[in-house]
Amino acid sequence: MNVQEAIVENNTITDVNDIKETVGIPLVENAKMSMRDVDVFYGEKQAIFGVNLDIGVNEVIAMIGPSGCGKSTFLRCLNRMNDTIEICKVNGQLHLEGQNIYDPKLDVVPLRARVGMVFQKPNPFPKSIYDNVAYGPRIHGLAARRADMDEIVETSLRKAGLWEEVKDRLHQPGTGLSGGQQQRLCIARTIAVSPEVILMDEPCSALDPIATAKIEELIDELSENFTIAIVTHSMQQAARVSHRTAYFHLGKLVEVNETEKVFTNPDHSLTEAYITGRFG
Amino acid sequence: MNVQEAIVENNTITDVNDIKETVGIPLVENAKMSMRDVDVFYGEKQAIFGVNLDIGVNEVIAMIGPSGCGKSTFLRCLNRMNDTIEICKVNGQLHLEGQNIYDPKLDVVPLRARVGMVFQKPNPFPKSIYDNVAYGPRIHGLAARRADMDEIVETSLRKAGLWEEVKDRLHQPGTGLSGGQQQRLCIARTIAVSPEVILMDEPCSALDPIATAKIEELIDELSENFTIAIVTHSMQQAARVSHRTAYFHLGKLVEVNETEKVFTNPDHSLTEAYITGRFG
Amino acid sequence: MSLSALFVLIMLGATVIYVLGRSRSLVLANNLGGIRHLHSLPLYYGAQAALWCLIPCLSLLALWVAFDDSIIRQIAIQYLPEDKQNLSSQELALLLNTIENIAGGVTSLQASPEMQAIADRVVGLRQLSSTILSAIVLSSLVLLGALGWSKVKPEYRARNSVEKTFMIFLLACSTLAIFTTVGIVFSVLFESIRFFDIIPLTDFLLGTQWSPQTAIRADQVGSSGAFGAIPLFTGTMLISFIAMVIAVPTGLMTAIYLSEYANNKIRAIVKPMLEVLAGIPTVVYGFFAALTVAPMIKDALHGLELSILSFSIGPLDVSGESALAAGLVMGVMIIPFVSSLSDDVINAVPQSLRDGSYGLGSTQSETVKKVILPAALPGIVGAILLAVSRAIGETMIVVMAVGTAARLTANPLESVTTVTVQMTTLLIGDHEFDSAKTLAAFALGLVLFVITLGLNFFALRIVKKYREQYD
Amino acid sequence: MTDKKISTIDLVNKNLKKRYRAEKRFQAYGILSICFGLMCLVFLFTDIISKGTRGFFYHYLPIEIHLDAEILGITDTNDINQILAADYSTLVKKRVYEIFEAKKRKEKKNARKLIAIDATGYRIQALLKTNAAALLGTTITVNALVDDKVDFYLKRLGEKGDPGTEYFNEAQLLLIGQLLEREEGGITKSLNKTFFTSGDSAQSEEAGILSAFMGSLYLLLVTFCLSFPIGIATAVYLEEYAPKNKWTDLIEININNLAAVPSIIFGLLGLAVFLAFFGFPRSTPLVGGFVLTLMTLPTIIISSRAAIKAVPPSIREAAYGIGASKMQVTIHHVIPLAMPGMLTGTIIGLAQALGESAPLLMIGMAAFIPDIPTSVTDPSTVLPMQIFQWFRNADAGFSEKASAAILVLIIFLVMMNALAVWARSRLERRW
Amino acid sequence: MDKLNIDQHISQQYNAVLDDLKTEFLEMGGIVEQQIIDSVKAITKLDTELAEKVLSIESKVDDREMALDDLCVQIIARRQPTASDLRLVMSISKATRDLERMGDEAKKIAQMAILISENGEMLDGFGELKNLGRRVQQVVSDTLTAFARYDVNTALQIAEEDKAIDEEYDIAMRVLITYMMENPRNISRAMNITWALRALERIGDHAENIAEHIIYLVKGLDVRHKTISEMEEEVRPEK
Amino acid sequence: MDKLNIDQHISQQYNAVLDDLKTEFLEMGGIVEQQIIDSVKAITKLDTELAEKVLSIESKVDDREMALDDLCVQIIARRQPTASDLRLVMSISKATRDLERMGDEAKKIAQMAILISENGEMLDGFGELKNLGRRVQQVVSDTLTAFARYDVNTALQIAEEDKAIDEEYDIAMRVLITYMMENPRNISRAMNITWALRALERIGDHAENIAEHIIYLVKGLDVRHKTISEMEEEVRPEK
Ligand SMILES: Nc1ncnc2c1ncn2[C@@H]1O[C@H](COP(=O)(O)OP(=O)(O)OP(=O)(O)O)[C@@H](O)[C@H]1O
Ligand SMILES: Nc1ncnc2c1ncn2[C@@H]1O[C@H](COP(=O)(O)OP(=O)(O)OP(=O)(O)O)[C@@H](O)[C@H]1O
Ligand SMILES: [Mg+2]
Ligand SMILES: [Mg+2]
Ligand SMILES: O=P([O-])([O-])[O-]
Repeated sequence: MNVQEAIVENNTITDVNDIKETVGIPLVENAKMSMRDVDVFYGEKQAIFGVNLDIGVNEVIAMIGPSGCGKSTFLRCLNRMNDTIEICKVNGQLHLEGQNIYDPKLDVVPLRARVGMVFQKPNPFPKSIYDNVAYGPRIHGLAARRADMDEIVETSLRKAGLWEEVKDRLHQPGTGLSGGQQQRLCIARTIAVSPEVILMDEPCSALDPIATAKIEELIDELSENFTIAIVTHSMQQAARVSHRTAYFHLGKLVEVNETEKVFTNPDHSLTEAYITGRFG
Repeated sequence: MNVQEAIVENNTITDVNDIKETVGIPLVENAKMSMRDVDVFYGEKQAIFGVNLDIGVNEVIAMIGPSGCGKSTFLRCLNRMNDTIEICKVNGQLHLEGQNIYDPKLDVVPLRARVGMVFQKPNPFPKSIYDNVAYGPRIHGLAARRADMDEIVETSLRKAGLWEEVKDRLHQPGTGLSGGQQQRLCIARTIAVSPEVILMDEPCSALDPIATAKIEELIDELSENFTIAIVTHSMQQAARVSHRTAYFHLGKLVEVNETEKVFTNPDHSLTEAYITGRFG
Repeated sequence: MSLSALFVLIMLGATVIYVLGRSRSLVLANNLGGIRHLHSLPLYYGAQAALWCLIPCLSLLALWVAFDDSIIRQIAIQYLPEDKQNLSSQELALLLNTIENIAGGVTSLQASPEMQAIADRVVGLRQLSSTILSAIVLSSLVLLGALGWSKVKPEYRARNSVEKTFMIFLLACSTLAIFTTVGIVFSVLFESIRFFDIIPLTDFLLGTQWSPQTAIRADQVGSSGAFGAIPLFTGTMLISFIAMVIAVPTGLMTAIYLSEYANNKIRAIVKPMLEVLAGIPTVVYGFFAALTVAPMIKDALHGLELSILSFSIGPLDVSGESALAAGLVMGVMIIPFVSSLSDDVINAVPQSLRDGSYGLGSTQSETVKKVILPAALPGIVGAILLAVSRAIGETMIVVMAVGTAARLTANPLESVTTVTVQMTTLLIGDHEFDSAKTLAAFALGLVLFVITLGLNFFALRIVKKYREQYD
Repeated sequence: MTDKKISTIDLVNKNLKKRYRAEKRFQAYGILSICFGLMCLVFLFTDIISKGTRGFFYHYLPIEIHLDAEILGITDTNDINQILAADYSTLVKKRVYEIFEAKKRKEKKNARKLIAIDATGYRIQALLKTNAAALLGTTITVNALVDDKVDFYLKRLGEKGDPGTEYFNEAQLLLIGQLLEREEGGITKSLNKTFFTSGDSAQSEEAGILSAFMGSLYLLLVTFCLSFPIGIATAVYLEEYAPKNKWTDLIEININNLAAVPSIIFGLLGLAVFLAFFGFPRSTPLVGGFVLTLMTLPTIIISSRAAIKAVPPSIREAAYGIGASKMQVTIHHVIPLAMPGMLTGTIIGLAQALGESAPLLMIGMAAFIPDIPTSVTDPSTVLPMQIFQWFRNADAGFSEKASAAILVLIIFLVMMNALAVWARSRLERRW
Repeated sequence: MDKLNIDQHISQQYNAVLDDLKTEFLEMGGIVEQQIIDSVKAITKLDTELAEKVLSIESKVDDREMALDDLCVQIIARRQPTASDLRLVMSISKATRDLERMGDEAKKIAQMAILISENGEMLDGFGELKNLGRRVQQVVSDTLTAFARYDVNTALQIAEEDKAIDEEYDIAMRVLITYMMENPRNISRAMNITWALRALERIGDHAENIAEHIIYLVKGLDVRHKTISEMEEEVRPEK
Repeated sequence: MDKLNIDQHISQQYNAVLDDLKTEFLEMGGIVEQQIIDSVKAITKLDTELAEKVLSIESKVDDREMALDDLCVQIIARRQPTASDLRLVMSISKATRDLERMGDEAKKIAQMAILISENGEMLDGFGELKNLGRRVQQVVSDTLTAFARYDVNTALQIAEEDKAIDEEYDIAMRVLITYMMENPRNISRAMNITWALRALERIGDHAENIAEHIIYLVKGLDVRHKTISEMEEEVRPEK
């Protein structure tokens, strides 16, 4: 008998259709965002099936799962970035501090100011470093005077751990930075509008290990002030940075648990199979 | 005192300029390829400094190191792919079974048939799966008749562990496969000309963990018949697949050792710092 | 044998040699135990053998055709009587032409017997030449083919030599662009220099009077009028300006709307429809401008009293060949240049930048104005500069819709003339290559060339400087 | 931190209205622009079509005419020279006078002005050329062409301001009126076949586009055969082979620059190089093709280069990695993958060449050439040139022909594009 | 991914290496078990030859221990095991130590056997020694089987059995002390038996440790320093 | 990357967590050390109160052991440590067990102290116990310092010292057996002292184990089951 078999003896769900409910602790008290019965469709095709999840205040939650399981789709629901895809349709209750995100009357512009996003590939605007960071505050009219803007830019860059590296060349193009610095610039840009939640979709997949380590370090620091949801393909990364880990499988949320628990003793056999590299 | 400090007490080389010689076991008996005093220049800029390295028969050697340290450059010397970059100049002795690769009289075409290459992003030709695999044998005239070609295609796909998945759709485009399948197709295409050495430059960096695991498994199997040199950014991957690991740093080959040794007790403090995530 | 027949024969011969070379290599391969024992694929052996005879034969043919006429002419001159051999070169040319005509069988000419005799001998020479050519070419075809075939050996590096030939062919093609530029420069330069010998450069560039047709100063030798080019350039600029005023905002906004706002269906319909505007020949636009737009403008505006506040400038005087009509139509023609090129560059702006902007909570127009346009700016500037040089160089619209009266004015309702109009009017039908009038066209051509060169140089610099900022 | 957050959102909300108004305005500009462009297109096309279709038709007056050998002066029906030189106009004139019952000099003159005498004569000549022996001496019915002014007038009957009336005097208008009222054998309007089957002519009634059409065809053929291979070869050399040095920079700058050189300057080049220096025959599609080749090459080269650049380097690397040689990589992978883009460039270039006229003016393709060319070395004209010529002709009939020729040209263009788009879609592959 | 092949890693090599690890561990267990059987036999039958054999095997066990530890470190460094894989590696890394200590104790028993047999004569207390030896042998054998089968229930029984062994040891000790008091001249030899008894008791303790590792491995629960009832509660919460 | 900042991970949290691990380990070491000191004092001074204190602390040590083990597993699962980091984690994971066992032995000594004091009277052999106690205390303290400082030289000395302790233990045992033969009535109490001596010896052994882990941690060499001279040779090959 294999150790796996021994472990799954009482837990024989291996067919994803049998997954009825998320195991572990999907719901928390003191939730910043809470999602209930979320379904997402691309045209006819359903990509997310009845997901229930809370994200706590100042928590880092990692989402992992095989390719195409719907991690990005779910993440992009949280600030309605899915609106840009025409055929995408979202059902269910998604709340940010009690306010329904998908309320048709709700305006996405302030929503996205509250729930910022960082993307897979660093995408600084082809402007100066300063202007990159100042872009958000400028469009939202957050700084009345030049001095205010300077301050916002500096604090944002500081929080993103980039200030020391760029303070002497704020007016050089942001695209001239290295990949890792660019990604930190994008994070600074997001922080600059002081969002409450930051969504990150595989923020390190385009970076080398050293730059990745720096971003991970940054996520750690940011979690003091921000709520962070991060999608990652690297299980090791999820293990390193997150407080809780959510495992998606074919559009369903199979398990959410404390990260330590997920990586040492997950509750669901599918999670176990994925993180130990037993899929195939 | 830190454990690191204790360890490096007698080994105080932290400045890369002091690196004179590769530590560990860069040279082996029974070498398939052997490189001596290899320098590579991009125009004025030197990218590789006096590298000495042997690659043994049917060995998997992994090359790791920080971004820009010259891993790819060195790898691409081994089948003269660097010829396509005009400003690139290679000095030193590079031998494949005693034959000088950089002999000006040597024809690169048969060389590249002997030393095949697999790239970072899966790059199947926009042709059918069959034609993708058959392309190499065709240009090298390896199959006299159609039946021979069929056989080559089948065995190559089998060796690449792709046959079962594609045997019913050999004449559909190779670009319609998933990322991981595409990469295995590229490997099959390389195997089809029955090279002796396969070079892989970050072959899994565009793939998800499951596809990556399959490629790693494949590398394992291939190492029975082929000599493999693999560049990877993932230290874990290097740890998993390779027999020996070479650590490059700013163009110098700092350490080559049995993989087990490198990842549990490397000889050089720079290697130690890199693999334990202490750079910054 | 006629030239074309010879050509076809050479081609056939080369094909045969290709097949022979290829099969020989296959036979060799079979003896050795497989193609892999050959240095190259059979295909290359065939190609190599074929090239071996094809290239010399074709060059021989080309050289022969290029030189046999002049050689025969020289010989024909030898046949002429002594006195006629010493004629001036022009008269000699005339005489030779006559002989040619007789030889060619133009019966209407009354040929003197001696001329007839010479003509007969020329005809004889021609036949001889053609026979010799055929003989030489065919024999060398066979010989070289055999040589090429015999070179087919397993260790022969056929692929390498075929590839070398291929590369030389490519290289030769690529130099054509340089020759063209050199050709352009030289074809206008000498005439321009001759022109500037007659009319000083400063007069040409700074003069405000342009009337090449009428003689103003009768005492001036070889010239018939005034050659101050300024009115032409202001006219060109006026029309180009009107065109750009129409085209740039329309084109740009169209591009933005199509790529950022419109859904795919609308885009799929509207874009090609607008591109039709670019495909319509300029004569058509000229026709349209002259016959439809100009009368319309005249009807609509003529006599209209334009009053600004209480200040009236009196009834408008609209010329039938107003700059406005040409400018408008040219503007419409240029819209798709601006829109399509801008659309391409806007589409090339990576989606990730848009995502980045939306992710921060910006509206669509903010994203366009603050992120996409700046990112696409170099491309857009390039597109606009291309459109400008297109407008400056445009000929047919203005030739058809604009007058020839050179006038220094900024009023779009008056008639003006442009550089290109003057060039065509000066050159058409008049082949007197020495008059200042004709030469002036070349001088205008030169200046136009220099201006567009400058513009494009500028555009290239801009595009180069800002290219790859994103990515 | 918390009160700062609150103020952030408040600030965002405060500015929202203003931002949305700007958004609306911006969109409106876009829609307006598109509407303007489309309006222009619609206007242009309705104008061209409304004018052009008229040119395809003509008014005819069917007349019975007795082919009198005597008047014609034909004695031997087998002598082609006699038939060609026969006096058809007298025959036609006579019959016309009879029809209009013109007796007096003035009446005769009025009547003569209403029918295109010479053109009708050519029609009879054409009939006789085929079967002189049988027809001579019989009475046949011929569709006599009305005069082009009459045609102009008739086509615009009922329009505001009665355009065309100014060409005629009272008597003539009366005669036209009579003709129109005739029950049988009155004026008919039908397709103008001559327009498609004959070359240019000094008489607008007889002028056709065939020679220009054939000229354009030959010109395109020459241009395509030269520019396509040379363009691709150049692009391939520059992208795949050329070392990046001063020399290739020079070539690159040259090509980019040539793309924007005014076409008329290419005309000057053709004039100076091909005609004056090499002494090629004037007005031939061959020389025209040379000039247009030079002109379209940059377009083809630039788009081909873009297409080659768009071929992912990974494909090349893959092929090199297996041991393909440079030529194999180029021929097996790069060119096939870049072919759609190359074709696009070629389509655009050839369309430009088809519509181009300015440089051809310079090499004499504007000359009056009624003969239909049969090879690339025959003097000929091309469609746009023909349009330009007719446009410049003061004769009212010509401008109508010009419109019709424009329609033909545009149809030609559209068909060519459709062909190329079809070819391209067959070649297009995704990677 | 239609059908989940849940019991195999994608990497065959990883499978092989984990399998190796387990096999090596069980083999080492086998050697130690034999050592224990032999040493108990040696001391009860005063068979010095057997005792010598036990001693000679000792270094083999030590080598195995080092090899297994090395393997564990390598697996962690090269494979980054998580969840059950990680627990397997960690359990084995710890249980190896227990096996090695069992081997040590067996060695001690063998040494005592030699010492006693040198003195030549049978003593009282051998009955207890035999009994305890049998029980301990049984518990060691059960432990290894439970590990091989990842059998949590047996593991719990082993923990209970160890308590019983401890009690039996106490009784044996008391008997022995009484004997010593009665035969002070034989104290020195009796002490040897004491040490042997003590060694057997330690072997039982180590078996219990391994049983705890089995529970950790299978259930992910750390039940060390818990009473049996606490253990049962944690392992089978539903009951 | 001009200047290598070799002693810090990029991840501050990783640094912190490794630091935590070491600190926790040393703290646990401190507690155990105190236990040992107290228990030796209790048995030599027959101070039952102190002995009770030692017993009461035992569960704290157990908890620490479990916490440390959990931390090690978590670090391996979440941080994938390699090289020196991995060796640190693995050494601590193993050394923790030794500390816990030391604590157990201290507990035993304390229990003996209580038993002996219940019987009320001082015995011979206490001198040996005192001596051994002192030495063992010293060796434990040295071990912890060596660990804190990653001091290989001290680690080697500890290994040597343990051999000396073993010899002293043997002598003490012989003295004790002689005593028992002479005073059979006191056997039961003497046995208690035997156990205490035995416990001290075991503590010394565990200290040596920890010293071996220090060598493994710093040098990456596994020196278990080696003689001192072999060890020295491996660790300082140049000498
Ligand atoms: N724009 C789209 N239109 C249609 N289907 C889509 C679209 N985007 C995603 N999908 C489908 O939705 C499912 C979930 O996709 P999603 O991108 O969320 O996966 P993911 O977990 O982020 O995968 P990956 O790890 O590869 O990024 C997939 O089956 C995918 O094919
Ligand atoms: N084509 C090139 N021209 C000039 N310099 C180059 C070129 N390619 C690489 N280099 C330089 O050579 C050095 C080594 O580059 P190389 O690509 O080999 O690094 P690498 O180790 O593969 O890095 P990565 O992990 O980012 O792939 C770098 O400093 C790089 O900037
Ligand atoms: Mg995704
Ligand atoms: Mg690289
Ligand atoms: O090794 P132990 O002291 O636990 O028997």
